[in-house]
Amino acid sequence: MFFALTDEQQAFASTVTEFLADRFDLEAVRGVVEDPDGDGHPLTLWKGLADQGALAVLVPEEHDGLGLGLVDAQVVARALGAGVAPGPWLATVLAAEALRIAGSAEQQSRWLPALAAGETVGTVALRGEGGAWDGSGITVDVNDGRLNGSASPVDYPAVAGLIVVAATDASGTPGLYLVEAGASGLTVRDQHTYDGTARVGALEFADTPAEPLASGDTVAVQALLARGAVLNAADLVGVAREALTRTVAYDRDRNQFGVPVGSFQALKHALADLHVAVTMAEHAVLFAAHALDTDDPGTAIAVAVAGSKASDAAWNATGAMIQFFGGIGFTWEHEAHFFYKRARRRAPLFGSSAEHREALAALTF
Amino acid sequence: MFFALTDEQQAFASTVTEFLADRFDLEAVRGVVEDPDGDGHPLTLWKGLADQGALAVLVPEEHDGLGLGLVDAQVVARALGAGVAPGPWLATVLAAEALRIAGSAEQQSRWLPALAAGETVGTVALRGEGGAWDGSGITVDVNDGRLNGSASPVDYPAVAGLIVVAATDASGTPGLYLVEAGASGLTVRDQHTYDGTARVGALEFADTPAEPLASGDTVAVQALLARGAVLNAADLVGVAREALTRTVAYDRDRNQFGVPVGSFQALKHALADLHVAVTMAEHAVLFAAHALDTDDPGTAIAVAVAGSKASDAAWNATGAMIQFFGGIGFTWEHEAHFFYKRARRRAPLFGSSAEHREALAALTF
Amino acid sequence: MDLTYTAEEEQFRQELRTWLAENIPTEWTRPGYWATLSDTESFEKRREWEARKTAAGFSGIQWPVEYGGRGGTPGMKAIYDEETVRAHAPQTVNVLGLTFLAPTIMAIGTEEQKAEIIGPMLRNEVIWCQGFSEPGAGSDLAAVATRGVLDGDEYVVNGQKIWTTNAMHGDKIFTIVRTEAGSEKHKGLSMLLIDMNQPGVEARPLKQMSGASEFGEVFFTDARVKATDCLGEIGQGWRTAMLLLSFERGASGVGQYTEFRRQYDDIVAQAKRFGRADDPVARQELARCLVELECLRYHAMHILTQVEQGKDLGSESSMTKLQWSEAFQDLWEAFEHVLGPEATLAAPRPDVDLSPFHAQDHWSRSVTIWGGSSQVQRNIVAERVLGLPR
Amino acid sequence: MDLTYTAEEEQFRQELRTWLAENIPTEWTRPGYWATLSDTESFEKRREWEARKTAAGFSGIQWPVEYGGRGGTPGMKAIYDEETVRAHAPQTVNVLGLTFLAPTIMAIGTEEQKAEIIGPMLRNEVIWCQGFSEPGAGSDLAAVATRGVLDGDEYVVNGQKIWTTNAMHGDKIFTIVRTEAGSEKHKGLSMLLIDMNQPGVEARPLKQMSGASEFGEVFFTDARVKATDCLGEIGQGWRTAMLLLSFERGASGVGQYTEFRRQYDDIVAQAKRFGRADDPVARQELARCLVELECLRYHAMHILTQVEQGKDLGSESSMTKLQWSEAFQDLWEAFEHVLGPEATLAAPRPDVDLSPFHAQDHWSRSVTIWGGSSQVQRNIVAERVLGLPR
Repeated sequence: MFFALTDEQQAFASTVTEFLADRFDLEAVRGVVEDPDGDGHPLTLWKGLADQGALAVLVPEEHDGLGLGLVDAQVVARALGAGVAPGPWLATVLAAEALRIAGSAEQQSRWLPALAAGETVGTVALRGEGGAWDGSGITVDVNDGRLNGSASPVDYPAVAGLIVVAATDASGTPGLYLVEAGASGLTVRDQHTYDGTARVGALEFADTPAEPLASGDTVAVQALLARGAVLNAADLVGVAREALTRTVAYDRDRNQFGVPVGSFQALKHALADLHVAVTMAEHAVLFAAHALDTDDPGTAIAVAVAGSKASDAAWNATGAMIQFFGGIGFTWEHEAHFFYKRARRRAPLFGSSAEHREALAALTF
Repeated sequence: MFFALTDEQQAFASTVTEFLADRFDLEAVRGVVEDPDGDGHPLTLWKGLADQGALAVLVPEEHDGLGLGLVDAQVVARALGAGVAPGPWLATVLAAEALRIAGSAEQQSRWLPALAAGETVGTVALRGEGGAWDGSGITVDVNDGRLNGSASPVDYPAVAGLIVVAATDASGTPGLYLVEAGASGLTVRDQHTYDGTARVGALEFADTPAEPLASGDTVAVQALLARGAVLNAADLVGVAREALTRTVAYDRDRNQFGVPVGSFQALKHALADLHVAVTMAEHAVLFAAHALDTDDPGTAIAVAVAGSKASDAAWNATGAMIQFFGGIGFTWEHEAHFFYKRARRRAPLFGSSAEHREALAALTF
Repeated sequence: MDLTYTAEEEQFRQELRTWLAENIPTEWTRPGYWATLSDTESFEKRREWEARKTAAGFSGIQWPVEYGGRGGTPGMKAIYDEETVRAHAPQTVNVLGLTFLAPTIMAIGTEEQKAEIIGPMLRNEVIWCQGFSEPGAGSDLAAVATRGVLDGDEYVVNGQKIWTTNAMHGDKIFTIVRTEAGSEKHKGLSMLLIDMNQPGVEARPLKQMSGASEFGEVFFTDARVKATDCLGEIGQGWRTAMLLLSFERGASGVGQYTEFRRQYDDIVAQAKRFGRADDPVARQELARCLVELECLRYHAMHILTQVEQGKDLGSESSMTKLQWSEAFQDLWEAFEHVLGPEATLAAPRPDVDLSPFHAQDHWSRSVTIWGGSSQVQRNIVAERVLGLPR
Repeated sequence: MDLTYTAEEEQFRQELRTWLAENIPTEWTRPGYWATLSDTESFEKRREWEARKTAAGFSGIQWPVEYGGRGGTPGMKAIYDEETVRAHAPQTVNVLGLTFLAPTIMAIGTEEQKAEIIGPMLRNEVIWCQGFSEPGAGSDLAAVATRGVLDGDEYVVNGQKIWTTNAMHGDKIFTIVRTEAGSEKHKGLSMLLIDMNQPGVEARPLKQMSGASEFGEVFFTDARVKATDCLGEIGQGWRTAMLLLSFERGASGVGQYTEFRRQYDDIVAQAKRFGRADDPVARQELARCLVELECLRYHAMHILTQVEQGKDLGSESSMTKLQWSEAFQDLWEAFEHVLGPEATLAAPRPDVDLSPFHAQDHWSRSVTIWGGSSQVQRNIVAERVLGLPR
């Protein structure tokens, strides 16, 4: 029984965390947040992540990747969440996962090395406006290799060279298709998220040419959604842990009424409950990542538990962060709102907490 | 603007409360709780309530009643809840309300004076097993003046001389019917509620003769359900307030770690939140009762708000009572479980908190 | 129970409603209208509006006529709150002065203060700020460090205030200052009425997480104020502050309910627009908010009854604050939960602008902090209402 | 990550599973079976079962062989916990002795104590109770008032203990007693091992809100105990108690999960039976419980890993307690919410008996109180794990 990160995985986590602290700290994040019309994709950060193998982590070794698993990938996602780092890391990793899972050898050779090296930014478009994250919410149709319809929200569409699109064919079966940036009939519209650490847009397809992924069938769509849910949950867990740690540190020192705020029992109990919740969410993400890596029969339950628990934990920890910083945490100059807004934007992605719970009921009733 | 009880209403409340304290205190309640095979209908209590007009409150003066409104009736219900008093008060009052709302002059003359005087115990059977409390959950059919089907749970069926039954006719329209105790084909089965302050059973009808209430149509069914919801909410509010008051009093005095338990901030904040919630529930019950009395256009919203808020407040206050009495509140010898079990039994009656919320969405969406 | 207003009060409602219908530009009723204006434009429009309203006799509803008020009843004030929200009238720019300072001056001000301060405030000729919180004194007001040193017949004031509403537009500020050197906690404080239009006073906007700046910071650097420009006695600032805060009567609950209920309806409309209104879980969450908003409305009627009967509300205002602030924040949590990913986008569709929703959403995080945090209010309810030991 | 057990551990699972299949009567697997027995019948059956299990080598899984244990790994203990729950084996009657007293004796007991106490406990020949809580010392153990006065080579003990599991069946009781007259708080306490079968000790059942009596009260009236029947040194009872409580390792989480997950399935089955399983709100509430139960399972694997690596769990057990007790209580809240009126009836239908559900339901209220209330656990997490100031 070894339910923990290996020494190598811990070292990987430290590397990414230290890189962010040294080269892309909260001041750098602020630069991206305060430039909402910029592309939100700082190249120093991107190149650094590529250098560390953070983009290659899941790519097979024969395509210049590290050939590691989701347990390793969630290490990166947590570090990026803790650092509220901007950029299309998750989008690119998921595009590569789509190719790894469902692409032909030729498709993989063409795209995976570039994605692993950070030379190409990828993204995924798996859902339409107001839709569910289970394949039923797709609003793109495919006919004769042409896509029509729309997808929203899509991470970083403006900088993506490759877009993996979920589309429904004439028989109603969802599948995965590749669209290249600049394809005809493809329109990208900025949707202006309030989370300044991301850039999000809607895609419109009008007879846009697309290449099917070799085995991009329903199973592949579900597999991609599950991986998105777990890595997004890992980001949220990183956000939650860092928000909690900063709040605890602040309240340990800040005095009101002649004593540290953190000595008030009501705060202590709220923070204790959050610590338990965040710890459980960390466990859940780790387990779900491992379940996907090992094709555990309980994977679907594990993914839903992780998705639900992580988004609730991040939601609550970042709300508490603002409340328990007491005033200062509500200012623009303070970093609390980076964490708060990131948590709220990401919480519903790849399935809200409630959607995951409904999935759990369906799986266990 | 006068959102409060009148002096007369306050005096009425005091009378009932003092009567319970003097003549039917918690030791008397314990006697009923510890005799689960008894009928749960102590006559000293019943006669005392009748003497005070507590059974006559809503009955028109021409039928020997007090001719008052639901604001007055909720005064009684709250006092009975606060005293965790057993007996078929609510059941009898609702049976009388059915007659007042929908009975013919003859039906009213025959039954209302006896119900108002406590000579006849009444009850209502408005829902079948697992059903909703909106008329759709009725599982009794009526054909040619004969009832078939079942109703559950029904308060105090074993001591009721008159049962008002909601049944659906061949056209699918719900209506109200009178069944007398001992009618042919009527079977009463004790369902053994864990709330020792009540007796509850299921009714089976097999070609049971029944007399329709003159205008016992769908509107009357809804009106009766609304009155049940508000008076049940009033009982719950009484339970909640008393549970909170007793908990506060105990924690003010009880020492642990050398200080009163009530000086710990985590407890203080939990009790403060409960105080706000119970106060709001009291407001909501008062408003809903008044809305029904005055036929306010917002009555449906008011009833649902009161039903939802009161059952949540009672649920939470009685759970907290056990936790914050710390051990002793978990014993049989202590009274906390009277409040706790009564709150949980009554919370879902006439619509659970969630059912009331769904009704609110339907009313405001 | 009698939830009606008097005939006189209803007559007032009709007059006010008619006047509002004739005087509120249609564009003001457009969601997010005020956010399209610059801060200065918004301020000037609101100041002008306030002057017109005062001229028409619809300001100071409950104030005595001698102070330029209407001499109305608490019921009229509730009607005023309700109707102005309903008509989309903007909130007054002089809110803190009118709500807190004016009644305190009427109660304990000198005759000069009454004559000089109240009229211009009512007509919005002088905008008043409140200078209570400091970076090191948020929930704990007694930790005030801004100090005033007597120099002849003036105090020289140095220090910093924060969370000052309308700081950039203020003309004067009522300020808690430590005027007794070396004094501690509640002692040695004074409530000084300081002119902000002097070199020693600098106001800076405080940008919030929403990007807006409802609040500001005020810096005093050898600012000067006459020793007679003190409300209450010198050294009795804590007592003055407590009296002043007691005018937070919670009687504006009727107006708050009207505003929040409209926001609920707006959120429901968005839920419908994005196909989320049939989701049973979303319906539960929104209905849960409605329950609390309706309770706020009942509570407002209860408070109004207490006020009409001349009863002392005491610590009940802590309950009012908890109810409205938590309900309001929960409503915006529900907005996010119900709309899902679309909630986080300013332009989920080309034809939809959710920026005004985001502004409310982010603002909702502040209301459980300022004006006594929820934690402070729970302490008050537990200790002063329930009598639990300190 | 490697969530598998070793081949040796899996071999143990097979052996145990086979033995359990052959030795558990079918009737034991019927829901509510144990509630149909009288307290004495239940106790005798469980004592007999325990003796058989010990004889077959399935007791003291992790204990050294020299103490009659199996000398197994933490993984085997987890497997034991899981398989016994799965097979509907009853909980041991000697739970407090085996969990807490035995490892403490192995750690600091005298050779005589090791020889005399451990074997008979393992074979259930001697049933041990725990005497910690008192009416005036619940969460605050240091407030113990039971006193022991030295008389020759014996202590004469007077006082009262409460919340004693199996009080009516106990042979001996490990008890915190104030042996130093006039001492206060943590000082002057001793852990005395008192024979319950003597005139000076009276046990009374303590009826709970469920009607059952898992707990009892123990009264000492001039009870006598040899001064050498003290665990740890005289006067060092607090230290002994803290060591003893540290053996609450949380490693039984795997078994707890197995049990609670079965309860979840049972509740789901009832929800289906009463037509409530398609209700989206009910589904949300039950699934919310499942999330916490699954997290408990992951947490158990994390704890097991820590134990296998020989790491000090320290205050982590407070987190474990919070997670399992709150999740368990929430599960039974969900039972009530989901089943609605039917949840409150022992016989909603003639063919349905919900009494066993009510027993669990009401029992669930106690788990956040005993063994350190949730409030105490949150203090510990806040202060010792997060480092927040006292």
